[in-house]
Amino acid sequence: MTELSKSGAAMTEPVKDSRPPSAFLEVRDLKVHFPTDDGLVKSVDGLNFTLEKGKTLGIVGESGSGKSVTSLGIMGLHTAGQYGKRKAQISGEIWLDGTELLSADPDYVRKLRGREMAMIFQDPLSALHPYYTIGQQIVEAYRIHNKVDKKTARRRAVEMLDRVGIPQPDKRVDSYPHEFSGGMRQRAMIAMSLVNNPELLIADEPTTALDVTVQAQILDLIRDLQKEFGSAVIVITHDLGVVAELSDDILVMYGGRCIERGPAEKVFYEPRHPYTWGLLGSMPRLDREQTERLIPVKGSPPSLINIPSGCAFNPRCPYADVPKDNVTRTVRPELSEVGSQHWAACHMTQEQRERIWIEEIAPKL
Amino acid sequence: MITQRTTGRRKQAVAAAAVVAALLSTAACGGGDDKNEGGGSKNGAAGFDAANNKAAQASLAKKGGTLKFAGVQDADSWDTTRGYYGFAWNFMRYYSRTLVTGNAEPGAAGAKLTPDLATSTAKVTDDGKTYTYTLRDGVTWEDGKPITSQDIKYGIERQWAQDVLSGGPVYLKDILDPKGEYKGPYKDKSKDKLGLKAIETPDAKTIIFKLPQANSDFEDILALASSAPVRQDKDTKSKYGLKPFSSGPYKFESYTPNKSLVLVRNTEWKASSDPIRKAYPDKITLNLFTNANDMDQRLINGDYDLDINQTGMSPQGRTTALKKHKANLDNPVSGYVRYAVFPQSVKPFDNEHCRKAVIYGADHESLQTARGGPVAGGDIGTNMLPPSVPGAEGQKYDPYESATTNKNGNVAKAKEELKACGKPNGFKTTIAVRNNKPVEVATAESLQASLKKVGITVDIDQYDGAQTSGIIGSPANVKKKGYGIIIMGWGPDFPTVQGFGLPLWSGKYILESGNNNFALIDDKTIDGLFDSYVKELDEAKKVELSTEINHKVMEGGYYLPFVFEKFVNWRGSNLANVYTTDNYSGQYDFVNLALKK
Amino acid sequence: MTAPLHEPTAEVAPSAAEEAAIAGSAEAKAVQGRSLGRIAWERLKRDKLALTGGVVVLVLILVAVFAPLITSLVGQDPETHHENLIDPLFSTPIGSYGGISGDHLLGVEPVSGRDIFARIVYGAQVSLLVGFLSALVAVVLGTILGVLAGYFGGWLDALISRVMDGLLAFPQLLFIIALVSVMPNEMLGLTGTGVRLFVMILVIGFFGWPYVGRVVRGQTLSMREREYVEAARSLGAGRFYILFKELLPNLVAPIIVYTTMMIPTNILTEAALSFLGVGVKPPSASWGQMLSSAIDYYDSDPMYMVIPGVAIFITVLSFNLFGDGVRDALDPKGSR
Amino acid sequence: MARGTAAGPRAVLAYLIRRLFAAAVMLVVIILVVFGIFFLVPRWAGVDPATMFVGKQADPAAIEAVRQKLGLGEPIFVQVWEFFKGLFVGRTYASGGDVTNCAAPCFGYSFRNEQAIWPVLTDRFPVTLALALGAAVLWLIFGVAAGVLSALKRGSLWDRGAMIVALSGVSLPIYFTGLLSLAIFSYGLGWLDAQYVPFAESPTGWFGGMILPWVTLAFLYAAMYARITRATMLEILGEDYIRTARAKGLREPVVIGKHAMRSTMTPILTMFGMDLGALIGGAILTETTFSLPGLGQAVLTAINTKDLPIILGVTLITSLAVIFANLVVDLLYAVIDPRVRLS
Repeated sequence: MTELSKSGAAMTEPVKDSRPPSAFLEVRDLKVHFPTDDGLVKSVDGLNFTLEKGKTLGIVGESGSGKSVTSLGIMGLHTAGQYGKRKAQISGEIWLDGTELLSADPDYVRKLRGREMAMIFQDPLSALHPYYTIGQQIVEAYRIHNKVDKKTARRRAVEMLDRVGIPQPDKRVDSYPHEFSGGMRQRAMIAMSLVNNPELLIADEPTTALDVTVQAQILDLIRDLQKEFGSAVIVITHDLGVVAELSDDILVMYGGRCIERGPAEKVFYEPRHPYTWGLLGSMPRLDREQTERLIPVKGSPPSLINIPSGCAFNPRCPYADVPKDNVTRTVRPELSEVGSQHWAACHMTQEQRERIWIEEIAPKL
Repeated sequence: MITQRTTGRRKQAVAAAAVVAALLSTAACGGGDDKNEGGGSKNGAAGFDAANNKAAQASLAKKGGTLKFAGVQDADSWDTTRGYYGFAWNFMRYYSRTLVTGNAEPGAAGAKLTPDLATSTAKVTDDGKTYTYTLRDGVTWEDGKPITSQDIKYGIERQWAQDVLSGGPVYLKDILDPKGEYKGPYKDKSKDKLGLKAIETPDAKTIIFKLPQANSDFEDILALASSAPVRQDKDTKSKYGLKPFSSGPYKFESYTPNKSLVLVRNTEWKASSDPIRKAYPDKITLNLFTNANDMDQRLINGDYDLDINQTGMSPQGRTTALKKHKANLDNPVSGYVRYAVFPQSVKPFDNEHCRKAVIYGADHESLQTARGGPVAGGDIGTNMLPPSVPGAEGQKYDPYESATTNKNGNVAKAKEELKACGKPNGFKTTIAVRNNKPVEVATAESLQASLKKVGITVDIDQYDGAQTSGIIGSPANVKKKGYGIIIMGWGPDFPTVQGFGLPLWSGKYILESGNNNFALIDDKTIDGLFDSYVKELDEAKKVELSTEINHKVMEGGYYLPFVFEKFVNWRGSNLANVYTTDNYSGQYDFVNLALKK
Repeated sequence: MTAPLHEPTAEVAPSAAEEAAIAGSAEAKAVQGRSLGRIAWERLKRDKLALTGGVVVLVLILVAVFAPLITSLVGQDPETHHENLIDPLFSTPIGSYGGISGDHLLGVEPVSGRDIFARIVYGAQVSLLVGFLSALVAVVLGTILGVLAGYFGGWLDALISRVMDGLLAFPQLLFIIALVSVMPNEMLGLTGTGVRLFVMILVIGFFGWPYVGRVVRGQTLSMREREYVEAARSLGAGRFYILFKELLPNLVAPIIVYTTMMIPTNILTEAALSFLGVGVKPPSASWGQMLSSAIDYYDSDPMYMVIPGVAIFITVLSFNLFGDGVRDALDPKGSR
Repeated sequence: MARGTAAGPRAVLAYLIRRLFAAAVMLVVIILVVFGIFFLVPRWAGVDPATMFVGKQADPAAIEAVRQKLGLGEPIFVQVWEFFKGLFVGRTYASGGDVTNCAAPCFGYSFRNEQAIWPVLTDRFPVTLALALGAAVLWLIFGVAAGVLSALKRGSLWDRGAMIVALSGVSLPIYFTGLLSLAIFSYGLGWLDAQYVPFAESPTGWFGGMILPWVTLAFLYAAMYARITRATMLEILGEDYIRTARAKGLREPVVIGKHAMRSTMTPILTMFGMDLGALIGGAILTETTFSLPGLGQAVLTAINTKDLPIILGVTLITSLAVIFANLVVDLLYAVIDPRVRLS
């Protein structure tokens, strides 16, 4: 079970707690802001969560909600290789296995990358270097962190390819990415990220670029591998179906913040935020005949430069006028506990939400 | 004979004259490295105009060394039959000899003929129709074989093969075979290929020319390089110019067109057989440049001795040289007249008054400036006979007062002439100018600007300068295009009124293509004067006739002369025995140039 | 050689590193309401260098259009000779810096004494006329042929593509010089400079169209595959309707970018041709021609060389700055 | 982008043959165009092309001889065919008892200079080649280095400075920079000789004379390459696979030097090949400005004197160089980029 931070209120107020946490991964009040010509883009604006080894956290949200930025933040990729341009402003704490990463030596973080923490990207075609063979790329990933000769590394690469289910791995190891099918490419990508047995695996939209049939295979693979390696996994997706398959816990992001989180079954079956309802509503579900379509989330994601005042979701929320005194448009709602290990940030009362869920939303799903 | 330096410049622009005078008088102050210009120090340059019509530092000449020519323009051909550029003729004296040739002496004396291959100048019969020469002993080809009268005849016969050997002068062809009966040596059916009847070679030492009609300039024509001998077994026809077979003191070692030429001593040549050539240097090189500024810079640096083209330095080099190396410069008259000519076929230039309106309307001083000013351009041209031609009067003859009263144009007179022409409000016409001659374009622009003031509007048409003969050389084309004003220049092939003016002013020389009588002058009086001239054997009378022809041409208002051209030529500090010669229109006489001891 | 137009434009625009792209895409989505034109304008407004370039370009256009007025204001014209200002010995202007004075703001030409300021002003006409019109020729040809190739495909595409490849492999400058040098002086009712301008515009434009054609073809090809064109087609819209209503608006951005990038190149080509002596004819003024005749006076009258050289430089630089700005502003990735 | 295995030897051969065929077609078209320009356009303008080839006194016999020698009376296709034959078997020009042989490869014969064109080309080619190669080395090194540095220090003073210099570089006409550099370094300060000296004559003199042309030419291209390298590098740095490389824990120098550079250099090399090819065919403006006796200058002189055979010869050589460069670039591309299939 994922252990979440103690109090909901602590989530939004920066708390400098320099004590190493007990959790394997703990993110405290993470803020990632990008200065641009048009203004400051607040991609992530105060995020907290923890993750234990062997567990899977699903981060869900629309594009632009800050989920990818969060994962890149953990990997330390906002600071690596940024040349001359206006730098991302990152604050907060990221504790991995007892070490705070944001204040750590960048070179130390670099050494963690690929070994302690690895990442699977959305589009394996563009994420793999087109000019190098799959084998070369896996060998490279292995040899950064292991002092072995090329032969050994190559054996390891073949072994990994075999493990992720690529047929004839000893031959395919010399193929170029473009010579692979989409699913095979993603398997190769996974093989590459797992080549050093990382303890934290971040999968950023691992199946979005793939065919539906292949998606399932890849998800199965990730789940199997997680069991095998015992890693902590973060799955980032806009697709609730994916997290439903994989996650122990779910964190829903909107406008750079967490608006609801909790154990997977809670978020799925007792969601307490209108945005989560919208997400659920727009999710195609194979387990039931869909007779009525729930109104999906209308409108477009909020500008991260001018985040709407009050509840960031208010312009799109059908229930924005349920709470009194226009509070949704003036006061930003904080996360509050709505059940065991279950938090949500909404101005509506617990009862209002429960009633709307049961009466209006659930039946249509 | 006229010495051009004493004439003219009487009432020139005060400012201009002052500058020039200052330059001339302070020549000795120029150039830090030129310590002693006047006399002829060993290392120094001889001084401004030191070689103009006089020999500079002749006593310093040494035998040996490499004489280095630079140039931007290669010869049209080094084949004696095909070359037509003056500098090429000048240079050909290194490797070709003729029966007679110009004296190797400065100035006007250089234009006097002296025997070369022949033992003496011609024995001419009284009717002026038979010329007989005897060849010297010991004259040889570069392989040591003697030069024979047959070789000379063959060399001359080559002029008839215009289909193969185009480009050179064809006076002899016209004089010796006016009916065009002979077809040239390459189509000659006779065994020895010497089928031309007008030349007889009774033996290897004697050559007799039999003219159908007398021509008083005949010997001048025989002095042209195109009358040089060519040996039949060495005639490579159209490729002869790549390696001519030498009869002079130097022979071709290597030649790459538009790039370089090297002459080395012809060891078979005997100084005793040659009264003209001193053959000072051991080796003569020519390097061709594409950028005149580069070349001038190299001349100034001393990397080369002189410019083979002898057409004056480019503005940049000229300015540098005038400011810093005056003692290395000469300012000779080139023998060219630069002018505008009015084709009578183009209206309203059929009317004399309209022609004169242009002459009066033109700003002569502006035209002179466009040509480069009084020093680099020349004195304002007042008539059509270049100063080096016997009978010329220079600026003394100024029928339109171009160098005096009207030097900045006379609008009133021009309007008067326009009225007389029936065009009181002016007219429109086109100036044709070669596109590859920036100075000519500049004069066209100047003319355009000054004619605007009298109501004559002109367009400037820059035609392809590489196609002169096809464009302005075709009267039909000139008429079609409406070229009322053509800008050109002309220098004498040989310094007589015939050698200069016949192709320009004679009605017989109006050709369908390759025409040079652009004005289409077909005047019985002028033709009659030319006829008298060629028959006249008395030198003094010839001079008189020359003057008269010039006057007639000027009175017709066919021409607007711009300048009696002058150049600013570079004389390398290493050169000794340098002098200009009228034989080659004010160029340095190449043949006896030497390096300093 | 002139600078070939292998500037990568929209497709290889400088893009930021990943997170800004993510942020940008979010922003782009957030501001979808605004039109591309307005976004581009907003961006352009912030780009000081590009704006400066744009202002200079505007000034140059005004100068060219009002050349007669401007020169008459300073009391000069480009064709009047002032031999009295020329040193007869050296043919160079009297006075320092090429005869710069109150009357002659940029001095006078050697030999003729014509006013350089007036000639520079009139020279702007030639440069801009050739620059713009030849770009127009290239854009019109390139757009038509590019759309035809991309939209209809098949043998037409193959043919047009081969022609484009071929033209790009042609030794262009050589051909332009050769062609201009043999052109007659009179044709189609034009004479002299008119003919030269006409030929230069046509020929420079003709060699420029493949650059536009390639981009337009690619855009058309990809857009043809997009759903909305398919949708429009299924709704029974005629082919021409599809072509003009759907494709062309989407081609506007790359065409604008290419046009702004092509104009300075064309101006350089015109100057080079005039420099080599196959440009406009005297007495018409052209910067390249002035530069070419200035070679003879580089030492005695260096201003004569510097002035037209700087004129070309400023003009081309301004167009380039402005073009870069326009390209960045229209860059769909929206990151600068 | 086709999926499939990298080119096998057979595929390469087939590709080569196809490309060579296309090149031949291209050359034929170019020859036709040149013939058209110099024979049809003047005729249209009312000028007899034969008169272009004769000198001061245009004797009708001389004009006729030129017409015969050049075969100007023949239909243009016959002329083109004769020209082609000459390329492979040599050619003989005959008129009026004068016979001129032009050995294969006969690129024509200049009757103005009485020279076969091929020796002119082979004589001029080394100069142009030296100019192009020397400048190419300079601009590739400096242009790419400046571009990469600018990309890595994006927005910095260096970046802004370098890009302003680069933009100025592409905005300056090469003959202007050439003239300025000549005026300053050669004529003014006297540091460098402005004159071309053949290598055989004096290697140091040759080198000294080439420095200014090299630097001037390289400056223009370095400016172009810096801009393009910077843009490409920035684009590549935004690629997902660069992020992947970092995510692996690679050191930044390796990320840039290996992963980013490899991708950046691919389009740069393509361009490089084309530019080099075009320059080898004759850098007209540079050669004119610096009076280098290369192909470009030869052709400009020939254009001014209407010496068609030289124009034709140089144009052909130029086109050949460009086409060959294209071919090499395409083949190289296939080697560098495994995604490219030769088709």
